[in-house]
Amino acid sequence: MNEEMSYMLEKKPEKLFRDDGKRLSGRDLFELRPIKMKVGILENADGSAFIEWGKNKIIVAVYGPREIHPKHMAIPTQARLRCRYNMAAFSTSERKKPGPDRRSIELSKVIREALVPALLLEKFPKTVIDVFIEVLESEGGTRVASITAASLALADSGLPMKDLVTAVAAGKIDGKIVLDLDSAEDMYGEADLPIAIMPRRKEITLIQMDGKMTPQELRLALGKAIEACQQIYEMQKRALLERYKI
Amino acid sequence: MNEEMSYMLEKKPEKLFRDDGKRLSGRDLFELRPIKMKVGILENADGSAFIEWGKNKIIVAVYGPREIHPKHMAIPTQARLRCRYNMAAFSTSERKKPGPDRRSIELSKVIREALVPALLLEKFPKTVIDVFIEVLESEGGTRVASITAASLALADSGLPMKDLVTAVAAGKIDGKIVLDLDSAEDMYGEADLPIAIMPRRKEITLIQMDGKMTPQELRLALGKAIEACQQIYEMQKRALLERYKI
Amino acid sequence: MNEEMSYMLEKKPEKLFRDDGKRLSGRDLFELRPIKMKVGILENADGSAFIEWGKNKIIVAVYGPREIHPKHMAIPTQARLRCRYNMAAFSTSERKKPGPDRRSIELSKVIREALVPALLLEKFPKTVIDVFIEVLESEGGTRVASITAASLALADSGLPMKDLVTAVAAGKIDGKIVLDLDSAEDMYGEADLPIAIMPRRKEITLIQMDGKMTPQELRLALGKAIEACQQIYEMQKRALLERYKI
Amino acid sequence: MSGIAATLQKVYIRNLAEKNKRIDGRKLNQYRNLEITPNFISKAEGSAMVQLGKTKVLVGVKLDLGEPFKDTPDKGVLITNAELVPLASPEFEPGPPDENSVELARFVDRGIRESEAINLSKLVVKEGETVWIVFIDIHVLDHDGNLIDASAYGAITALLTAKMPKAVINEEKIEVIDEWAPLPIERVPIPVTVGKIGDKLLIDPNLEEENVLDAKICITFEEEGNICAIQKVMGLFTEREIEEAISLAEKKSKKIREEILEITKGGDE
Amino acid sequence: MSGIAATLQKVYIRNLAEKNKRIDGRKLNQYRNLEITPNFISKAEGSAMVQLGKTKVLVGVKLDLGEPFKDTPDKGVLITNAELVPLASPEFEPGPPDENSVELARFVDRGIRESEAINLSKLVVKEGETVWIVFIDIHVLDHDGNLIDASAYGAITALLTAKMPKAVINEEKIEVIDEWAPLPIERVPIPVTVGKIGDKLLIDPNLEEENVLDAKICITFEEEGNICAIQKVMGLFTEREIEEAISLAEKKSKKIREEILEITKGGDE
Amino acid sequence: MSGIAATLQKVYIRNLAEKNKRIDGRKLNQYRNLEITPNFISKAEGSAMVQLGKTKVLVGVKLDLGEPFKDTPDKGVLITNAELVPLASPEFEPGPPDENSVELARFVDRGIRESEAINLSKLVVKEGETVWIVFIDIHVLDHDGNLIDASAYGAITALLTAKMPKAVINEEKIEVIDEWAPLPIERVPIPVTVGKIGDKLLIDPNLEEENVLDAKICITFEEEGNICAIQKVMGLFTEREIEEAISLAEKKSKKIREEILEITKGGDE
Repeated sequence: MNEEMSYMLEKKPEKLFRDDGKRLSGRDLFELRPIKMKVGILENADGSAFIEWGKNKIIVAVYGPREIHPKHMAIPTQARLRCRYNMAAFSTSERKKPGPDRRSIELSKVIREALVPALLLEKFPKTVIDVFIEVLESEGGTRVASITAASLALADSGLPMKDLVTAVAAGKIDGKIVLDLDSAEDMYGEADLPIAIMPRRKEITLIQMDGKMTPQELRLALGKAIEACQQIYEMQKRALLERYKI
Repeated sequence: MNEEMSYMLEKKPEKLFRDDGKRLSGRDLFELRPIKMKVGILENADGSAFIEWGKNKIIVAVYGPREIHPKHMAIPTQARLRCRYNMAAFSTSERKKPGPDRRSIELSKVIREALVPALLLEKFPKTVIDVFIEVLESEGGTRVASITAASLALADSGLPMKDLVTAVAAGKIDGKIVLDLDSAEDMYGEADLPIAIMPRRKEITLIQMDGKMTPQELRLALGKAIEACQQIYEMQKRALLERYKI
Repeated sequence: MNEEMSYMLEKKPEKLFRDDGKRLSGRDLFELRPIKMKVGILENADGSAFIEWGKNKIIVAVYGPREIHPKHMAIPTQARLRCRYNMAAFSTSERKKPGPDRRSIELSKVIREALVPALLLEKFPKTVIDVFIEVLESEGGTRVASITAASLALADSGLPMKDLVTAVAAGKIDGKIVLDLDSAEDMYGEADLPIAIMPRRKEITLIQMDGKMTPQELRLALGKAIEACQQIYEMQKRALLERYKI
Repeated sequence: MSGIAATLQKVYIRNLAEKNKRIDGRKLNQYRNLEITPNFISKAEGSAMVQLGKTKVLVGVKLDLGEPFKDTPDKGVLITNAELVPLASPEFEPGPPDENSVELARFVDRGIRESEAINLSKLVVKEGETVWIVFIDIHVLDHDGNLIDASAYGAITALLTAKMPKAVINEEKIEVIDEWAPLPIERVPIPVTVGKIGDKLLIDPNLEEENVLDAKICITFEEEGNICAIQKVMGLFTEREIEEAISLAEKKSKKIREEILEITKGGDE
Repeated sequence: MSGIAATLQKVYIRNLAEKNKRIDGRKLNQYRNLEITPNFISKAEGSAMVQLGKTKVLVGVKLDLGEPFKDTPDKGVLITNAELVPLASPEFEPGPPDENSVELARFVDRGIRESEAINLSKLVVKEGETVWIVFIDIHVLDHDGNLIDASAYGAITALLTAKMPKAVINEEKIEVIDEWAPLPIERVPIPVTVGKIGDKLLIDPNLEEENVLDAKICITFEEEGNICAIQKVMGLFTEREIEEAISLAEKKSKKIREEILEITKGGDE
Repeated sequence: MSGIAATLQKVYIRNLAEKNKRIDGRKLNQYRNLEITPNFISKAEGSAMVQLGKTKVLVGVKLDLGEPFKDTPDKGVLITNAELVPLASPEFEPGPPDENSVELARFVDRGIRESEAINLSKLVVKEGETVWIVFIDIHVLDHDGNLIDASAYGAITALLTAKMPKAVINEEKIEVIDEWAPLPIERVPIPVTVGKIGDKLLIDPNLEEENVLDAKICITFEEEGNICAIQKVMGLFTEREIEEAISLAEKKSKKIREEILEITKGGDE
């Protein structure tokens, strides 16, 4: 319970904005942290990607479609998508005990649910597609960074996709809607709203919220997040091109 | 170890009988707590029953005969009967950590062994019949209440049975043989003797004892318990009729 | 971590040699503890052996070749050898919690790797051969005693073998190379070098080291250990003969 | 049900939805019959048996003294757990909580936590050392769809009707005395689950509907009109559909809050 | 053995029973050869190797200082554990204790606990804070039937021969000093297992017999003639059969208690 | 790869070895390209990303305050753990550490522990009560053979570049203050893995070679020339081969130690 909290024990800042109206990190309301993506960085995996998003460092591998064990897990009409979100022991301020906890079990599910709509699972009946996510360093927003990288790894693996999936968090801190919360903003802010879309048709494949927002604030936050996704989508496409450029 | 004890930390009473010779609950030596039974209370299960026995509240579901996984668990000549006795976290004075402990593993086995003789398992080779017991509230005597309810759920599921199984505990408190111990009597009494029978032929399918009894006391206690089972058997039959009455 | 250490909390002796140059146990540098072996001591197992080596008491059972579950564990071209090194709760100074720990997982693997070269696993494709090792009492050197007994149990089971496997530990205490360290020598000495060989061709199937040795010391220790193995090999052969003597 | 029968039913339910109809005769924005029985378990400090149509969930609240989290020494602790016991559905298996029960527990927990439904500051016995731990245990008994809403209604009802004993510090020792007060509950977060079939949204899907949904989302409101938790559980939504779902959920959450307050008020008398 | 061979053996054993005979030539009320070697393990405070026919069980008793249970601050703690290690039988699998080993451990534990064999009040070092914990660990080595009796005889022998060091409080610190005394064992509970084939009762079934038994019950007696534990392990009995089993067990338990007291007396000299 | 293709490759690699050649063109005593990036993870007190050919391993060092072991009250604690996460190879499966990851972690740990690389005596904050615990976590990212060497190089690099905050005792309370110093690293243990194919020894086998090795051994040297850890991982060796392997490993370990010291020196500036 409250596992996220225990990762960060720094003191609560008095406020989350500076006198010049910028956020403590110097960012504007809707400014993202620096993002770097690299596709195809692993030898063994069928597809892979690495993302640096602020201080978040996440690596994703895709294996499959491949045979599933035990066999009764196979779905006759489509591939099973499995997702495993895992944090390295050294990825957090306090060492994280290895192995799944309740938070990572939930995140594995919501990430899978965010990716499923982009895939044509019915093309590979009875098989499994595994998405392995390793969070090497975390600093707020690992789930959206994971989804963004995972969709690159899926594309890199050559699986047919309806679109990439692109994700970002909006949120509310000191009463204002902002984008892309870092750890402190996530912890001491009022609300966190991670979303993922398939940018081409702006379909929302992830939306979660915790905190407090009025429906009006939510509408604004959602709109801003969808806009930002377009920007991240461009980076994703560039990263894919980079991979196949000679 | 001593798991039962840790559920109840009230102080030991000076004696377990009142001055008028009645038990602390006001009951006579061989008087049972109030018992209510209801058959067929769940939608999904193939058979179900709910029992209130004193403050004990127990719900039982039966699923099967159905396919068994993994397949090598199948018995070629008969159905496998599986039993799972589980206590809800809120069923005890101190919150019980979810999941099986040594006590519930043993009880699952003895309850299964108490039910097996009533079933015609050889009629359903290679299948499994699952009996799931959820103790929602406990106050002494959950195993006998569970067996009594489980045999109703089995009957409700339509499985052919040689007879119902009916159970009650006898015991010894402050030197006297009594029936149907409550928590305090179980804890501070000298002996507990849960038994189950198939009432038609008075065959004993459960007998356990802890505490101290002479063989003579045991004979008396056993006889009284078998008598009481006839009374409970009538309630079981009424509960079954109730279920199918229009 | 450091699990071995926690088994023994006696105080560190000032030195590990007496004034007369003998070890604290009265042994000479290359003198082994008393060793007794008995083959075929279990009814159910296909092969079994019991070894007393100093105060170490170890019993080994072999089952197989037999069917493997789950079936996808089967190797098409050979038998799978499984090894389980397990310490009884009462085998150590402080009670050992039952179940595998990291040390026993590693030992199970190194013991298996020490035995594999002696077996003709390709003769029994798709099956499993199980070697179960129960350490009933431990006092330094359980892995070499286990290997020595396990190869007897394998032979007793009638499996074709290239040779027996014979094991002993060399080590370094107070600067001197010795053989067959007991607990105190293992704990307070400078190095421990367990080895196993197939004596006929002097092939080394186990070599591990922890501590500090120069390459020259290692050469001496290894040579002495190989010599000692010849002596133990003779005991093994006698124990096997004893088994089949009328 | 599987194979052709399942496919036929899927088609049937989808066709009904197109005509704004549902398999059990409800309107798209209609909840199933909701019955809540508080104080079902006398050994629990709070409890509620919830029947939502044929879905049955029992929730218990237990209190225990324990240590606060290091980073919140001035607050009590809330722990929410859900057991999808195999009694409740042929699909549930014994074993440690799987992703569905973890998601269920965590989403119910978030609604209560983020709305600050429990004033955790009032659960401190000795700052930094001893606080009350509130355990919410969700025990699903019969699964006919929409477990999240049923569980959340059970949880808030159990909290609203729970009794807390007094803990006093007596010569450095903590004693629990036999004086009981309600838990400090300050808000009543109410989730409403919205399903999507084709381009239709419907609330409170039953199990047959859940099996054919294109998407599902849960939205939790508190009384001031704030959203305090959202979880898209499966599928995809357009921005417009999200807004529509929010507005559907907002209306319904008010009615259900009223029902629960009515029930729990009654329970106090 | 399986299939037809098993069926034939079953018929054979049942036919023998009808004629009051057994597959290994014993009478119905005859125990197998029982050999008990105390002090088998020098690292354990107490231990016993038990051979009952071809069944072999090793039991060790270890002592450790620890906290008492909250509800019994004035008593030491008894913990009994059984390992059915896969070395002992092709039927046993590695892993955490299954229902058979749990039942075995708990039944042996109950006999010792309910007879008050160990005077737990004498195991207190500092009331409410530090007591001796007695661990009884049952390690089954070869399974040829009747593990419960063999284990219980090993446990009580190990207890009777165990040595306990002295623990003293020295300036608020607890020190264990090198003075040894026997454990405070005040009673010798002895279980006897009775099997039923058709309408015949027999004691100490071996594994071949266990595989064809119609029912099995274990009854533990203490010296004063009290029964202190019963466990019907499988099958069903009539009331008359229970009484017959009790009287069979009572007689045999006395003889075995004598044997064990003889052995452990010898061990002290 | 399996079946005939695997067999053909096996033959091919073995034939090459006979001619002192290797599948990737290396000489028998030649290491693959080694790149080490220290301080890869800013949240860890120390870290190193290691690329050994195509093998990638990330190692992090974290520090925490805790209790010393009872038998070493005057020493800090070292805990080494390895995760063979399924991202790194189609052969790895999720779940608790298996024998390969346990062997990996324990062998890396032994090299560091036995060489006394960390002066654990300098990690004591309050003797017998509070010491620094050094966690070395090995996270394998891409498995192309020789995980032990890559992991060990990552571990020692992470230790050499790790920063330790100061812990002071202030009125009986322990405070961690924002003054950082290097960990007290006093030796640089370097393992070298030697494989055997037929009668040829080669170092740093890649995955294709590992799959056809007849035997494999890892030998760890410290700078004074002492061997501080050996592990035969599989197969068998003659006495002469062991000696040859030691001499191969000794030479190579010196060169690698120089490389690592060069890298970590650079990192400090």
